[in-house]
Amino acid sequence: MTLFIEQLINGLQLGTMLFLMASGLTLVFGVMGLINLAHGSFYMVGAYATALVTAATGSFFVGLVAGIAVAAAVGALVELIVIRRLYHRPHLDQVLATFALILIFSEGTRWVFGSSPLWLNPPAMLSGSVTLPGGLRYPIYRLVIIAVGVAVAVGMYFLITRTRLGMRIRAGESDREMIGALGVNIARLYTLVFAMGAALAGLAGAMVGALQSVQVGMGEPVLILAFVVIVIGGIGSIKGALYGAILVGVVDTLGRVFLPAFFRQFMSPSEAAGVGSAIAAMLIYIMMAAILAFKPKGLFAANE
Amino acid sequence: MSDTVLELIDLNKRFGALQATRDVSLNLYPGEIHALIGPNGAGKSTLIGQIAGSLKPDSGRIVLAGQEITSLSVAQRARLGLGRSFQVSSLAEPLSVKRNVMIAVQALQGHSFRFWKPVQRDESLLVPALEALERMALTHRADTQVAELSHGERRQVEVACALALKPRVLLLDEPMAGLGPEGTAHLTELLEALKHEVPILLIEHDMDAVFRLADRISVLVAGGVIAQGDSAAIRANPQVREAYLGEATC
Amino acid sequence: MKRLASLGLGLLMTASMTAVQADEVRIGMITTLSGGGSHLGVDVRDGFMLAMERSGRNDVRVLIQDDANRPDLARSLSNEFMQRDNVDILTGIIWSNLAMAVVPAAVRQGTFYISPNAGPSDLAGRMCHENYFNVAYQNDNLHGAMGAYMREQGFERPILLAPNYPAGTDALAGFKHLYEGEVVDEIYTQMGQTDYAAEIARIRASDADSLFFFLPGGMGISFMKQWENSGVDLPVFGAAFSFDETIIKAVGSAAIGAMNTSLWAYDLDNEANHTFVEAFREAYGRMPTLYAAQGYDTANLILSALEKAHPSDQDAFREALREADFDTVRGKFRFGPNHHPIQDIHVREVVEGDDGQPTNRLVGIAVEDIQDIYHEQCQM
Amino acid sequence: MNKSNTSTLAPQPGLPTPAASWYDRKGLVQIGLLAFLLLAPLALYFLGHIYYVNLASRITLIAMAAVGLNLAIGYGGMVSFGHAAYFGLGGYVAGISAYHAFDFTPVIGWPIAIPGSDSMLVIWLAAILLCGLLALAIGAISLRTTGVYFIMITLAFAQMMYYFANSWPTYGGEDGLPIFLRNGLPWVDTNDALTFFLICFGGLVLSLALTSRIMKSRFGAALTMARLNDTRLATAGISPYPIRLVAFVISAMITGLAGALYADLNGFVSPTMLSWHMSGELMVIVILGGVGRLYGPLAGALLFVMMETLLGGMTEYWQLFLGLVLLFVVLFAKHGVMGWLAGRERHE
Repeated sequence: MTLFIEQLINGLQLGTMLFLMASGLTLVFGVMGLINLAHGSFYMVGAYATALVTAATGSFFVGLVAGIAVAAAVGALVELIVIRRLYHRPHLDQVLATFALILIFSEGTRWVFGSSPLWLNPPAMLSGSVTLPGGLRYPIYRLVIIAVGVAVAVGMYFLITRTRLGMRIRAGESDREMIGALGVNIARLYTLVFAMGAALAGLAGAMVGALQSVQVGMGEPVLILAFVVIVIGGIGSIKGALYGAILVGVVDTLGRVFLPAFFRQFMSPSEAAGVGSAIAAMLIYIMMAAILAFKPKGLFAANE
Repeated sequence: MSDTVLELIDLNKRFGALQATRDVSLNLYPGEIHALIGPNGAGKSTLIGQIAGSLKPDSGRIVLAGQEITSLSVAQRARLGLGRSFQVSSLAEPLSVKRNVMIAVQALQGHSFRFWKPVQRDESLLVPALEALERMALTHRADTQVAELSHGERRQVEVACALALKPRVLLLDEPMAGLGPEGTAHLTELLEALKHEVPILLIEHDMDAVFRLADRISVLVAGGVIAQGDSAAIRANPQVREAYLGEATC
Repeated sequence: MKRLASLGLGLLMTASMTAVQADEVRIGMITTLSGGGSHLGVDVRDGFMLAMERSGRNDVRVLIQDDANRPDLARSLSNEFMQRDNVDILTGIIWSNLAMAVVPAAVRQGTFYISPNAGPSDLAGRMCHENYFNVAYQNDNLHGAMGAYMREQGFERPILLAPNYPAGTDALAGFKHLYEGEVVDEIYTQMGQTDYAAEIARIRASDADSLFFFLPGGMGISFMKQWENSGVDLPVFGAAFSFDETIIKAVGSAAIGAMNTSLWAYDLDNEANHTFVEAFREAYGRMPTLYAAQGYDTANLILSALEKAHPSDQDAFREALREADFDTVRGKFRFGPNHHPIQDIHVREVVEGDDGQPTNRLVGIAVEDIQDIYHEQCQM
Repeated sequence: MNKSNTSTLAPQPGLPTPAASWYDRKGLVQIGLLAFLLLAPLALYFLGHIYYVNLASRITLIAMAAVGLNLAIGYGGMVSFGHAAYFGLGGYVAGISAYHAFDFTPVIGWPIAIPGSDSMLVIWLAAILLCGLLALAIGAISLRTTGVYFIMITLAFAQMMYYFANSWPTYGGEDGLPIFLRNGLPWVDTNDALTFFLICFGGLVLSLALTSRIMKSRFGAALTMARLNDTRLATAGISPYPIRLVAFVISAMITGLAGALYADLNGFVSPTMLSWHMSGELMVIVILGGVGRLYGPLAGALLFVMMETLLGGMTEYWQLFLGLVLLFVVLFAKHGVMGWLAGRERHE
């Protein structure tokens, strides 16, 4: 039972991390109608900046702030140079252009920083594990990731419902022409929203980079997962991104753990492990296909 | 009942708290033009959506020529003889006028799973399409790209597309909008002649045209039909005057 | 580094233009220089080119191309080398799946293939070929040796972890073959997985007394970092693939204490190795890795055979390769009947180095003269 | 949409529009592309450069796969991000069939024994049929969605195939499956590079002709209308869904056949053929060449593979430059290579 709860927390943690990625992606789509495959690149940029600054200053927190700032700045720059030319283009052009951006970012990073992974560890005060009520030992850093994810979710809720910027974002989601008529500087709003999405991805990359390896191409698997999340949740919906992320995180984690155990009931352990993990790998895609088959616009479709 | 072509029975449709259609019953007889009027936001578009099949009513039934069509798709209804035009043009802009009409002819002739014979040389598609255009006096525009047409011309092409289907019922959504006086006069004349072939359910803003053309008029306010009758009766109806004509005489 | 890279580049540019000298030897290197896992390819290339440069021979041309870790591209490049550039020898491939795409066809067409890294079981067994030589290892060598070592050290309940793909299942099969005992559990992860919380929880919940894992590249880095923070306290064992100098620098302190099997260590005490490590550090300004050592040995094997015969005399050249008459950085080296090495596998421990960074230290020998189990299936 | 050159050139109403003549600019570009693809390898073959013949086969097959995808994306407006599924399935049909023919074991032992085959004709038929079936199943579900959802659900299905192939050990998993002897055809030697190239070239020409013919037919008219305005189509009484589904299936069949040939060209099939990078690459080629242009995939494949080969030979950071070129094309050459070479497409 504790094992099950621990795995549930693991799923939750994976989910909150995915939410950081997915919320930016879905925001950019909701407000600007843009499919951004290069979102994973900001994740990588955030992780690299954090690793480099942490190595230079010795402080993870300084590195983290730098990582977010650099990701936001790179995001704004990319928006100004490339992305804003794509808003009125078909999705197909957006996919190709941002696919090209992935190549440019990945290979550019490798050119500058080499092929070897960089070193980045969680700060000493956040490493190790604690005992939770019920006798469960759990890594502190992962709890911190959950906390950050929850904080971002709450922050976004307030931003969107209670602030001027949020009002404009909502206006932008429901009617792109209208906010222009309201006298809002759309170009600036778009740059801001895009940079915000990039910053969130950078935050995710930095947080996760300390737990995984900081290397070229680290954003790609997360990107695909984040897309699965926003499609399941309903593209453009922050709420959908939150629920989708947690659903994907939990289903993926539990599938990986319990499917092999399930197949062991009627197969040899080696075979069960193989078949179980093969199906576990396909599980979230199966789930996504099933959800879209019944709800073609995702669970929480925002108005298109 | 026996000679109604189109019949709506107690239609209801709700969007959240908004009752967009409330107990609407209507019918259309052969040889008549039945006009549907109402102020903006009265629920006309929602009602048309339900008749054409893009929206499903929450309750109620729709019967076309004796056959219940309530749960059929847009395409199935079209095949059963429901022709319609749109308020906002729904033509394929990059294609020629001719090609837009030919699709309707193609549909009428049966299935589209013919992969080999080029449509360009297919007289059986071309001739009826040109006939439909001729009725709308648009023959000279047959090879023009739709994108180059004026608003009024597009409306006319829409009607031509609907005619090419050889429909049992025509559902025309504001066909006069955007037409100049000359165009309006021409279309009015045309509909006058057409109604003997195909009964028409006309949704229209142009009150003059409505009062001149319509055999019967239904007035829709806040989702419900508040009055029904001929021009004179509607003009005289105090409820209608108050709810509608009083504020928006044109 | 730059100099050698541009050397390779220059060679490549001129290759198609210059007329072929009668006795010039052409070597085509297809390796992974971009995309995932490119640091392995870079190391193999650098080790290989170091040996070439030190040999001072100017009648050997090395053409280098990047396969971007894609089998179809590797296959196309091998055609380019064989059909356009008329290379005598192919080498360089890092990954088993790319080797499977390139090698069987290449050797059948009469080109020699000398593997500096990948050693899939099929190429050692039923698909072995007289023109195929592997200088590195058969994929199971290191895992099997660790199985034997852990048995010998008295571990009784190991739990195993590997990605669910052929090299992963082979790794665990190789381990179990020489471990010869019951294992608590086998856990398969997804290829390219980055989060291991679920797997670590399962390991914690088991009653294992030790962990053996095979997670190459970034997967290993992620796993080790998360392992350290999990508070699970089991001794960790693995193969050198997860513990090369580049990777443990990225892992940091989390790697300290892990034991791993390797066919080479930079502190292996022999003349050739001292020379190699010195020369490599001087040329590239970084510590050589296992892959660099393999690249270096591969080049030296080829050079030693070239002393005796030209590859156009296929039988003589093949015989010269078989003799493996070169100064290996491993101390000793010979080929088995299937042209795969029979070699000692060493055990290294990750310790804190003088600069505070983790580094590998040689502990001892896990298995002497290990030979893969597939040679019995090989009919040449 | 563009308001160029249509009405002034239009013939009298009532008369059929003459087919685009081969000697106008577009026709010349198309003939030129095909001729280059055919004649360059022929010449090089007789000069003894086998490599370039194989390179031409590669270009041809990738172009053919993209012709299939173009039918879905360009003509049908269905932006599939999962066509690698069919490309890879076609490849695996060739690989698995050859594997069993080599081993003399049945592909399926139960309920009826199906033996392997090393005949290309059998393999092509099987690849086309199986890809059609797969596309029928995937399309039936995916076409319920639109827009980004469609892009992502097709990706999801391709990912399922990818992970399945990656972890299913029987046919090599991630290591892939070698084809030792290239599959054969009666009377010709498929191992000869030129013969094989000519087979591929024939496949490409056939798929181009098929696409062109289909798009001029009633079905093509309906598909075009489904892309441009599906409300119009439905209002006319034709359901867009079955039209799209059939087009999707045909598209997958063409891509699948290209995949089967591609596996034979490489003598190898692996899950990389099913990966999302492959889907992306095919999409890139379609867009690069010009979406919805008949010869766009050919132009795109020529440019893409040549860039890959040339840049790859020059620098290990070639993907960076590839990215820059792609970005440039999207931003500044909106209608792709064909739009640039042959002018904009016009509808009659």
